[in-house]
Amino acid sequence: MGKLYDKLTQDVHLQEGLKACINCGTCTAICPAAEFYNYDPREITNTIQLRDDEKIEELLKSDTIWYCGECMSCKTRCPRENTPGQIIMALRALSQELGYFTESEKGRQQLYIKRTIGGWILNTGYCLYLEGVGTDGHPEQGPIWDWRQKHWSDVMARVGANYKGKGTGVLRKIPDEALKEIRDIFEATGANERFEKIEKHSAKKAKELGMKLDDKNNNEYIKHIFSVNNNHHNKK
Amino acid sequence: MPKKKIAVIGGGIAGMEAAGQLAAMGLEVSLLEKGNILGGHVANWHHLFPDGKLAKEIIAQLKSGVQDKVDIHFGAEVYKLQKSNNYFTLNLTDGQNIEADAILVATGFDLFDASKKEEYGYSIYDNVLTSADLEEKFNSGKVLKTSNGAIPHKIAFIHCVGSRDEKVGNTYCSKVCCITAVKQAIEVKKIIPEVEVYCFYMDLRFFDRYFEDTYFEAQTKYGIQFIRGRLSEASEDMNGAIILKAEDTLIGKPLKLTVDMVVLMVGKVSSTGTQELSKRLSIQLDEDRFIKTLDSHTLFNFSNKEGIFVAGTCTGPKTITETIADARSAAMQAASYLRNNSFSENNSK
Amino acid sequence: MNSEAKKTIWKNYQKEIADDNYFYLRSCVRQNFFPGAEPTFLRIMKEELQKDIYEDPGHTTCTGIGYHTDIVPFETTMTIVARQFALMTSHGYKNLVPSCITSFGLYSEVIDTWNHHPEILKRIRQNLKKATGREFEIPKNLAHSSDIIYKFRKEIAAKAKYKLINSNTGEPLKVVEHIGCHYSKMFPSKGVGGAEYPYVLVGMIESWGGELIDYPERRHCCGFGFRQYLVQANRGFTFACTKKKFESMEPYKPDMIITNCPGCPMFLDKGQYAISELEGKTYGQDGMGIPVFTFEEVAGLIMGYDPWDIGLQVHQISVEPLLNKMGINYDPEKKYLGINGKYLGKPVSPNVLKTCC
Amino acid sequence: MKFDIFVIPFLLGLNFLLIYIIVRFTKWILSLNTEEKCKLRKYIFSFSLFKSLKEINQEVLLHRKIFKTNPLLGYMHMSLALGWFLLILVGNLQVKFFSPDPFNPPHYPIFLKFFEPNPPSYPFDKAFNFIMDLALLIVLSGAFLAWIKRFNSSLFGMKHPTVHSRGDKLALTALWFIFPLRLFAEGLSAAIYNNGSFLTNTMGHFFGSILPAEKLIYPAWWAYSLVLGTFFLALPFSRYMHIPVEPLLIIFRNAGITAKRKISTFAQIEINACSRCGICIDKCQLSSANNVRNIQPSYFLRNLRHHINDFDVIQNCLMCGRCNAACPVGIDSTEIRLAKRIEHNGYNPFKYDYLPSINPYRTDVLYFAGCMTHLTPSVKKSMTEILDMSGISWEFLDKDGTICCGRPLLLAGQLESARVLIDKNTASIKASGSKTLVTSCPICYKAFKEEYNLDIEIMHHSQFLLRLIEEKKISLKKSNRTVVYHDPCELGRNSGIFTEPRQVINYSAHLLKTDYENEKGLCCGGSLGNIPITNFQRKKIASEAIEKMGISKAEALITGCPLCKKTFAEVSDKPVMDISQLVACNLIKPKIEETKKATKKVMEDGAYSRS
Amino acid sequence: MPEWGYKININNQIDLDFNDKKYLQKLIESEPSVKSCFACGTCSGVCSAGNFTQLSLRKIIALVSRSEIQDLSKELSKCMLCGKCTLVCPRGVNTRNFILSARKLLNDIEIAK
Repeated sequence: MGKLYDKLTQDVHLQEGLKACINCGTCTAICPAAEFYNYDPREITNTIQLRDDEKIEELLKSDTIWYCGECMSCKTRCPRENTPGQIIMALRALSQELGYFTESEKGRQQLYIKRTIGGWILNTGYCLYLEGVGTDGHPEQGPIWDWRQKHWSDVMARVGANYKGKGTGVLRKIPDEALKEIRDIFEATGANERFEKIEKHSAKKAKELGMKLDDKNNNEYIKHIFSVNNNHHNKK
Repeated sequence: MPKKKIAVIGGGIAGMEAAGQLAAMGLEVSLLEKGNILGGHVANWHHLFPDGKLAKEIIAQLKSGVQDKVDIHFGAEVYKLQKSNNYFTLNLTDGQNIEADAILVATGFDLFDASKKEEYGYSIYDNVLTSADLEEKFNSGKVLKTSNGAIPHKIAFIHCVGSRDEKVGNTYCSKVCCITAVKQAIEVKKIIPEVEVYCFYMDLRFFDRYFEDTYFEAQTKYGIQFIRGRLSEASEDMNGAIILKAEDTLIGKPLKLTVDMVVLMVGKVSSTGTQELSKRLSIQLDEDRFIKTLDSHTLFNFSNKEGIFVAGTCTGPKTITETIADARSAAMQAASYLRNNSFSENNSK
Repeated sequence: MNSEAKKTIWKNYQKEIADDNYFYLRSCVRQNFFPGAEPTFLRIMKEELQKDIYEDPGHTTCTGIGYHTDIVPFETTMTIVARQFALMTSHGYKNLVPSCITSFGLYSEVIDTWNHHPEILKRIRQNLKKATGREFEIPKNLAHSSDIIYKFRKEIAAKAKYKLINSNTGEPLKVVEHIGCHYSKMFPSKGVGGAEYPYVLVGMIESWGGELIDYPERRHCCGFGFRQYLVQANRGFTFACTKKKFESMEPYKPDMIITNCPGCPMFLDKGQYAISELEGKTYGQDGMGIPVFTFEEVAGLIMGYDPWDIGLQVHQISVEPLLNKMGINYDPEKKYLGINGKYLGKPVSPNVLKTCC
Repeated sequence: MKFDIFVIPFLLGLNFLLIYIIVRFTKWILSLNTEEKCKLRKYIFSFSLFKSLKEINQEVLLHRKIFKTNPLLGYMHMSLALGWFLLILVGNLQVKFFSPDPFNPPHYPIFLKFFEPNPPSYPFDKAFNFIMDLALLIVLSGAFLAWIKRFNSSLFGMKHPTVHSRGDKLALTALWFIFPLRLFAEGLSAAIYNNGSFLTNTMGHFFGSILPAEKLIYPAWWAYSLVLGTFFLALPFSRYMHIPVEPLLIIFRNAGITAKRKISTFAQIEINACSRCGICIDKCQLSSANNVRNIQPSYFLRNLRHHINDFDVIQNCLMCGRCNAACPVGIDSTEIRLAKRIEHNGYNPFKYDYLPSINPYRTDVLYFAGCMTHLTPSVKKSMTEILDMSGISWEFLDKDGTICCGRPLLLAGQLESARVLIDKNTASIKASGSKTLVTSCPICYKAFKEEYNLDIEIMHHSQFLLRLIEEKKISLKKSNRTVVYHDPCELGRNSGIFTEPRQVINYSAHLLKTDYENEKGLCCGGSLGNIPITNFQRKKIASEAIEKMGISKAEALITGCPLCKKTFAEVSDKPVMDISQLVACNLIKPKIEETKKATKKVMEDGAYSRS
Repeated sequence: MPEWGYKININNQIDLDFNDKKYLQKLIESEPSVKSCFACGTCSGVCSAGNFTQLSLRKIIALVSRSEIQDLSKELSKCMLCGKCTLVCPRGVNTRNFILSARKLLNDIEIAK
């Protein structure tokens, strides 16, 4: 019984996600992350169940907790109604809370996600807002995406979207009062606080690594966390 | 003094044994079986663990105990019970009424309906069987073949199907599946020596005498592979082979295996018969839907209702040996009760 | 495989779906990647089925992607969800219809959490009140937009101009369905047909004349995995998943893939391109891909809507071969036109993957 | 005239043999490395050479060692060797006496009775004839015994004699017939010319009375020459090669040449020096307890001599050294086995880079429990208790886990890998700056002694306990418990420590004698030397040993090896104790508060924690 | 064409359909007792090397019996062959001979490469 474990138990995700694991492995068996990363949700669940703070801290600072894709396939199969995917959410929350996420390559990526997804949510009311997001960072979007980016509004109009328009419709402009409500909620319910933590700890880590980091997204640190891969994450 | 009467409900091995014993103790016994044969599930089994004895031999043995000594009613289901001062009247569906000073319930278990584990594809994938289906094949005496008539090269046995699983509402262990799996695996190996056999288990529970030896033999003599991981998903490929996904928890990696045949070791659940009867006799069930006994150490043959005794798997999963022993002790308890032995009163208080 | 037995399972998972008066919530992903899909859905709902389906300009993202990339706390997400509910309530609606599977799963999860923890529900009500002054009711009926189409699949079939049938041979088209993980894996009872053999798309395929293809990796995730795709360094995971699915379905030679999640069709579509570029492998006929559709697009197609009106030109995998198979008459020339016939020019063709025209 | 055609077979054989031996020996001598060569040179020109000659006389002619273990067998070997030697020696002398010319062909003395049937009388002729007959009688008695032994070896106390190859059988048969034929030929000659002494005459007249002597005599000489020739021809390819090689072996050995870790020239000589007498087979517990009879030196060395690399034979040996102790030729076959294992298993060494460098506190006495001791906490516990009680400054080197001493790897042939561990341990031992290293495990002890070069005192705990007792650091009360002591192979036979443990025991209990003391000590079966041996076979060896040692008379079995203790404990119905346990439970404890102090330190060391 | 910056991940899964069982067969021939391992982990618990590094014979045996021999030689090279595991194995598996045979086999495979 340890402090970190107690912190975890306060998270509703853990309460919902961890009943009692019998180490049967049904979760790992169908876990996409277990297939393509050195990852074993059963082991993680068991580690938490053992309440070993040392191991938990190790986890919070490791790449391991960032492999999960949160597809929640594990929930379907568990004979004990655990959800490793939710346990992971609790771990990730705590890792960001304590700033441990910057200790691992995969964890550091949170800053990039916060800046993109987080930024879009607060500024546009959509969690994706892709005009101008080209194939340079997303080659797999392919030639068709280049074509769309080139003719973004035209294509939108052609297929009946109301791009940046008033009223309803696809990718309409979301009214400012709505956006204000969103921001107020973020402020009131701890999202902004988490955002600040992610920024603060990342800045610290960037300094530590001697990398430039500013509030733009084309700086050294952001590029680094976006692309670096030590290739120790899965079988060679 | 007139002969005391007792009605034994259920013609499985527990019912037969109890009825036989009671008759031998000089009581007037009527044995009620809703079907038209005696022997219950054991009648469908071929060889039995741990010594490979033929099931029919056991049934024959038990039959000799009841034949012409007990009044056997086939197709008889109880739909109503009346009790007037320690005297029961059972109304049967076939119109008859049975009168008795005591009742012994031996309504047994049902096999878990494997199609409830949807991800295992029972009844959907042709080459997914249950342990019972496999026994049926053994009994048929035909060669073991896949749905498309080929001799299987790889067979997987899946333990704990419908046992230890909250998703299907059975949190208990069915006790006999581990050893049955190993028994059947060995039998399959004997029929098709070159077949690869895999057992997927969570824990191996070889609690009883000779069980562990059977397991050891399966490993060393028959080269049966044991993989510690619960089957997560089965899917069918184009040729009707079954692709299994489990974790090899001893290694900590997901594992994929394609087999020609899957055998699901279906667990034991409280039989519908037991549950219906419990309503009609207003005897209490426990959370696991098996009949609640007065206590699990000494009074395991007593229902909460005086004069109604319980035996066999209607009070939870048991091996054949345990069932027979349980039936004997139930018969003894019932007999001493009928001799106005105050034993039951004192203890049921 | 015995499909009759599947039907018995489907029977156990018949969820209730409201038959009118829906409050519609859009999907960020769908709007960005398949901008033609939601208009098509609404057109069918309103024009073909004469249903009352309402959209509030003030509704926003559910923060689902933020939530599942763990940058947005559950507390915040629940409150944002509560706000969406509040909008519904304020317009007097009770039946919620999200277009996004992540949202659908999220709403189910939030409601489930509130059922388990009334104290959380209470707190969220306070949060929302404090932050926005709004109040809300929990939806009486929650159905994904694919559930609605499923409910009216027969009506649609009745009005349909085309069928999922090879017009040359008369054979039914071989259709693969892909269900978004968050549709029923978390709460099997919330999805039509449950988690193992979901029926929501199968129902459409059957009643629109297609033949279902079940393949071993049917249940596998498309590979999005939220943070796994969003960050370049992790995308090896994403397309490993996609590849696994295609390798598994390839032998069955499917004609098309139909999906109910907004993200999956993008990954199955672009994924085929990515795999072709990274490993030189393609899965469709003569070097082309297997076309991937959202359920709205398929519904629109069989209703006889113009392929380019419903936005099939934004797919990386060319849809023309399938349109031809189905005998749909369309004008290939119009594919790359903007509004009032303005020609926008052609996209570059990929190095490996064949595209048509 | 001093020639007849029938001597040709003999001459052929003899010359071939001589040439073969000369060539072989020169080859061997040349193949020595420079260091060995100069050793040999120094030795040959030193007085100690006479020691070798004495030994050759004792072992090669008199077969002292065999006599000691088995008089009858000893006599058999001696009679053959000595008798034949005398025949040759005296025969030549005799010739010198009556034939004036200085050079006689080699066959002349052998067939003297053919060439000189009735010689003119010469000095001591009667005496010579008598001695020659006596020698012949001696050899014949040996040959006679050899016949009997072939047909019933158990009369010679040999349960399982070597099963011989064809070559050996041929040579053997030849050998059998040599002397009877000599007797026959000389007898007939005596029958005709009456030129024999007590044996040849009497036998001769008997032959003459039943056989046509004139007709038979010439063929008899032919036969005699033929078998001699055959034997000489067969000798180099048969076990009898040991006759010429053994003297060489003795000289080499005494010159300080060894077979350490490789199949060197010396090893080759040893291989050729094995007479396959089979004494090793009965000594081997794999044979007595498990009926394994294809791996003993007799067969193992034969394989090597015929260049057969049967790896199972090489691996399947307890390395207990009982065969070496019993070998009349003193061959160290375990060393040769080890060399073969290294040949087979000594591939690229492992790094063990995960091992930490342990830096113990500086202390006088460093205690190294060893892997096996960690499996027998009672030993560990007793030692910590005693050492604390003794008040000396000591440190527990491997308290938190042992870096293996390396001997198990060595025994498996992974020499280079063993070196890595050896260096690791050497470093931390040196770091402690201690003067004495004490270990509870004989395996480690042997390793420290032979594989490490630590310039400090290395002791097995039994030795150190004795010192503590004699220096009055600890005092024991003598209990009247009767015990039996088992010599662990690695400690006793293989490291020569026999007395100290017994002395320690005598301080605290009554020691009963067994038939298997010291050199004769039995292996417990737990040996790390045997890799393929099954658990079942180990148990059988252990039970057999327990039975042979006659534990039943005693109250406990005492040993000095945690591995032996553990192995015996599984099969013994009497308690099995390590010597340190015996000491610990007979310690006279100082006053309470001191005890408290001591135990407190132990507690702090956490010595009990893993017990 | 922009740099993609990643390759498609390889599958970590143990693929029993794909794995070559001949090595397993060889090892079983050289030490049959390994078949009776029931993965109790006593060996791993007592392991001298296990004191200092991640080494689990139990897991190694599991890997071998699934024919997962890649980077197994690295694992096996950690063993000091002290033999404690042999002494404690409740199923009497001759662990030392197993390890030695496995090392030999893998060494031969590497040489073959």
